[in-house]
Amino acid sequence: MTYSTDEMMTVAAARHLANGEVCFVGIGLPSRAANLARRTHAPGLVLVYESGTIGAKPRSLPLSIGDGELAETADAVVSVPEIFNYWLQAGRMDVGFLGAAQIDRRGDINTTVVGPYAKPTVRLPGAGGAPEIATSCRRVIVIVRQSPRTFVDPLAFRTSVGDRVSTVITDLGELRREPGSEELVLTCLHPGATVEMARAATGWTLLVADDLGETPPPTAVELEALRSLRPAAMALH
Amino acid sequence: MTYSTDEMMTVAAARHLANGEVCFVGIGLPSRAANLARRTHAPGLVLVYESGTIGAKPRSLPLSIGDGELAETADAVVSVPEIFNYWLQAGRMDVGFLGAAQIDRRGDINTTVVGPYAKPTVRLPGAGGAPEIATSCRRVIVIVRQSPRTFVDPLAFRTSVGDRVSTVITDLGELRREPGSEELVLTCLHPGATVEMARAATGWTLLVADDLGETPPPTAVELEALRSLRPAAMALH
Amino acid sequence: MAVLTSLAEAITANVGDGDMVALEGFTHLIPFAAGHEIVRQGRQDLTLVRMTPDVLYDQLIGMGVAARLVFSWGGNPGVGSLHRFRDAVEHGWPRPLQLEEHSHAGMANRYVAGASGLPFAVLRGYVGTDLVDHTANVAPLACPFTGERLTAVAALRPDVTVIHAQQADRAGNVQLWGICGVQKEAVLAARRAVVTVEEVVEELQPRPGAIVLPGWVLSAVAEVPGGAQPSYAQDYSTRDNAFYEAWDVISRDRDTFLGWMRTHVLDLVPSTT
Amino acid sequence: MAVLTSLAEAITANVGDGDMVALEGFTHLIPFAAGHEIVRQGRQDLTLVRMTPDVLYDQLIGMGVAARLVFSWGGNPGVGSLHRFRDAVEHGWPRPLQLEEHSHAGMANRYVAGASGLPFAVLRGYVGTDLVDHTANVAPLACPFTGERLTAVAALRPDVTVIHAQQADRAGNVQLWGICGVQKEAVLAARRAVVTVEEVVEELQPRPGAIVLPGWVLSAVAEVPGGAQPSYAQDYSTRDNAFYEAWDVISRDRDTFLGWMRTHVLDLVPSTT
Repeated sequence: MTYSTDEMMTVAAARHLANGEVCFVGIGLPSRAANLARRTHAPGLVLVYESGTIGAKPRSLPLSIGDGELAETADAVVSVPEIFNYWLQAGRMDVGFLGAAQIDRRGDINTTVVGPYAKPTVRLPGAGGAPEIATSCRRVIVIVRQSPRTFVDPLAFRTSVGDRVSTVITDLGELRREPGSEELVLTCLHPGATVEMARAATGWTLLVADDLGETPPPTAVELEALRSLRPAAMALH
Repeated sequence: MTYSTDEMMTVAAARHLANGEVCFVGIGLPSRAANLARRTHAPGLVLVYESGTIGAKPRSLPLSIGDGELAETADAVVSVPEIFNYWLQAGRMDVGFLGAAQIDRRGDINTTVVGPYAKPTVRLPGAGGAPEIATSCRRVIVIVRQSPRTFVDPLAFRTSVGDRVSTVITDLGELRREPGSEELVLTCLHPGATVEMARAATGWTLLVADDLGETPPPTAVELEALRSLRPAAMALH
Repeated sequence: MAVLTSLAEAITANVGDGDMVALEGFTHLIPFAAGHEIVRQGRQDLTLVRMTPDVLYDQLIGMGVAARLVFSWGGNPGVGSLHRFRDAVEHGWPRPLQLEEHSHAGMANRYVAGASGLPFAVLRGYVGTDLVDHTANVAPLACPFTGERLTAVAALRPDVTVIHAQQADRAGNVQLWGICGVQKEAVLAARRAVVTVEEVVEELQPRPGAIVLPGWVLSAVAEVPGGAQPSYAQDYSTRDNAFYEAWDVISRDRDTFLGWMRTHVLDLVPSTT
Repeated sequence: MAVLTSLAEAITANVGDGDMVALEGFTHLIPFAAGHEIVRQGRQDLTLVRMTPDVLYDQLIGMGVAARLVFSWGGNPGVGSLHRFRDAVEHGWPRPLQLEEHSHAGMANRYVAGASGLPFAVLRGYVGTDLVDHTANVAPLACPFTGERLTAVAALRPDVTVIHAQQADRAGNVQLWGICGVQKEAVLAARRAVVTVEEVVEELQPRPGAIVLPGWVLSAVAEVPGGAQPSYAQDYSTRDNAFYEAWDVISRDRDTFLGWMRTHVLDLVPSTT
């Protein structure tokens, strides 16, 4: 079966979520990966969305984090202050799943501006839940397409601190932080990607692990589950 | 119609509650007076109990502040942290209604101990909601039977600050704080009570208003409404 | 005490030029109709407050009603950028927009402090981010018991909060359910509160997951069926995801945007009930 | 992750000598059966925590299981004094009881801080009262924005919180409704949580006003029908007001009390399911 680099990225991300873990999910690729995990190897994965839905079991992929589908299928729906204070800040989340506009070698994330803050060339959406997701979950996984525009150092703005980022999953491979090390290291390449491609897509001198691995390609089961996960809205098109 | 001094006290207290006001109610005499007001001249009185019931409309008098009747008839039931933070502390209550084991000339209240704190002669229940009711409601009404054991100065323990106590209603009459004055003044006597009786029942030199009034006796309507307000539990006896 | 009134009267009586105005609703129950009425009535120099300024605030910002925006995430959920928001920030069109930005946790706790009558709230957040350098409403705070360094955020006290809900009764008591976001806190934090509802009913029937706001904490309630569209009201309507995607095209170009607003907002007379 | 087990096993596994134990329930849903099992298992030197120590804590204190009590109101609601509590404080019988007392608002916020993973919470309270002189867990705190003097209260982090609820499903998700008090906060503030329920059902049906606690924040769930009596479980039982009044007589005398506890608690074998 053929597959896109985005599909490889989503499948690779899903594999990092273990059954029974509690996952705080952002919208977009993180939500897609988390829902894929729940449909394949991790049926007991608990999805928590910042809209206050705990244990959501969406039948189709939500377009927004506030879709009615999330509330209707959740074990509990709580207020937004409660989700941030009692559930995220209190340290009940095993995994946080974030996207990024820019990321640096330490895993710090920028989702605020490109260019100077007062006069940005690109105004991005801003922090949202990310700063506290980044510091409250036991580990943080970032999904982001790798390019010299996104893998930059220094960042234009530090929106979220990367200390707990354990893994960065891109369309080319995976970067991890070894215990005790500050810098992310390329540990795995997806099929077809090369170290040179990864280096060219990184705005700093990329460290590469000695035992660089290769990601197993998506299985037929994974691809089928992923493709059946079309958002309700897209299904209308 | 004959009536008891407790009935006079309850009726006098009820008359201080205006229709449409929002009243934070403690259990016992305050709850009885507030429910009497709602059954007579103040049908739109909003009763809020610290158990989290907002707009409770009990059909019989609750024995405890957590009776199911309160939840079943309330406009909203919220958590205990919410009732204290969002509703009481935020200043949404027009009237707070408190009892007291001891009260002093400034309206400060003791519900903690008689005797030394570490080795009390009588251990009372403690603060409960009273300290924050006393300082968060726009005005505070205290209902307490008058005697040298309850009207004392100094208090053994200051559980609640009396700054906002506007009126103290006893079985003998009413004390009020004149604007700008610190000390409570006897302003009204119930039928049959005298200044001498009030002075004898007060542990300090009681101030008496120049224009001392007399409380109108309970009307037949008030007495009938009050007597129909038997707690569900007592009705079983 | 809530007055049952028309949308136009509710906005006239409660939203003034220069006010700090919070229109809340977390994806669900966004008060679009009320926001449009604010545009129609020509309010100016507003400080707009909202955790997730999305398409509604893109419209208000593009129409130039806002001098300032207090927020935590400004995007079109699941679609992309807010082009009017970006144009205002990047190019000052149609007028410069001053920003005060926070994290979601910070904004939520700012509303909690406002609802609680406290001047600030405490959270474990902001530390190490560049956000702390861009607002005076964030300050470090040490725990008096452990010495741990935490963050204080100043209370939000909007002049008026506007929300949309499913139901009200004739006494102005309001019930909303489904994803309830930060609406209770935003209403209780505000000096005045306006609620549009899908329906006025004789009696509110308790619903699972519902919040009830008693009429005596509200200023005005207006029946506006569909008042959350293209957002949604659970059990009344569904989210118009196609419109959110279409907005990406409509809002890219200033003239297309203005034309759309003229046809779909300015030239409409609000329904009165 | 919640284990469905018997009451005896739930207490054995989760309540140890010397633990800080919170049994919560605000008049409604007081976990009497679980408290009695703690007595039967002979736990010692507990720090008992509860906003409203009522008849259940009078029983535990009278049996000498508690070294310390952290509370805000210790009475028999609508009836009068707690005689065993008074005897412990006034005469040290059957053992001295150390007290740490707060206001309701203070206790509620201490649980909120615990549930939020913060070391303290802020409120406007305690100022001017003698309460501040009798606990190290209250401290003045100035607002970093306005300078206003407020009060900080230290977080409560019980070793274990025990509550009673109406229903659980087989995955250990718990639903309670009616007056929900401070139970959610008490559970989320604790290191471990035990829940007794009226009934284990196949599927939880959402209820108006209900709180749902997912099984993955709980340690053990035990089916104990009537486990709140003489308190009540809304839609399952009513409050036994006559017993609360009878307790005034039973508890006045040490021997009468001990006799009652022997017959009604110690000599009973807990039901297992």
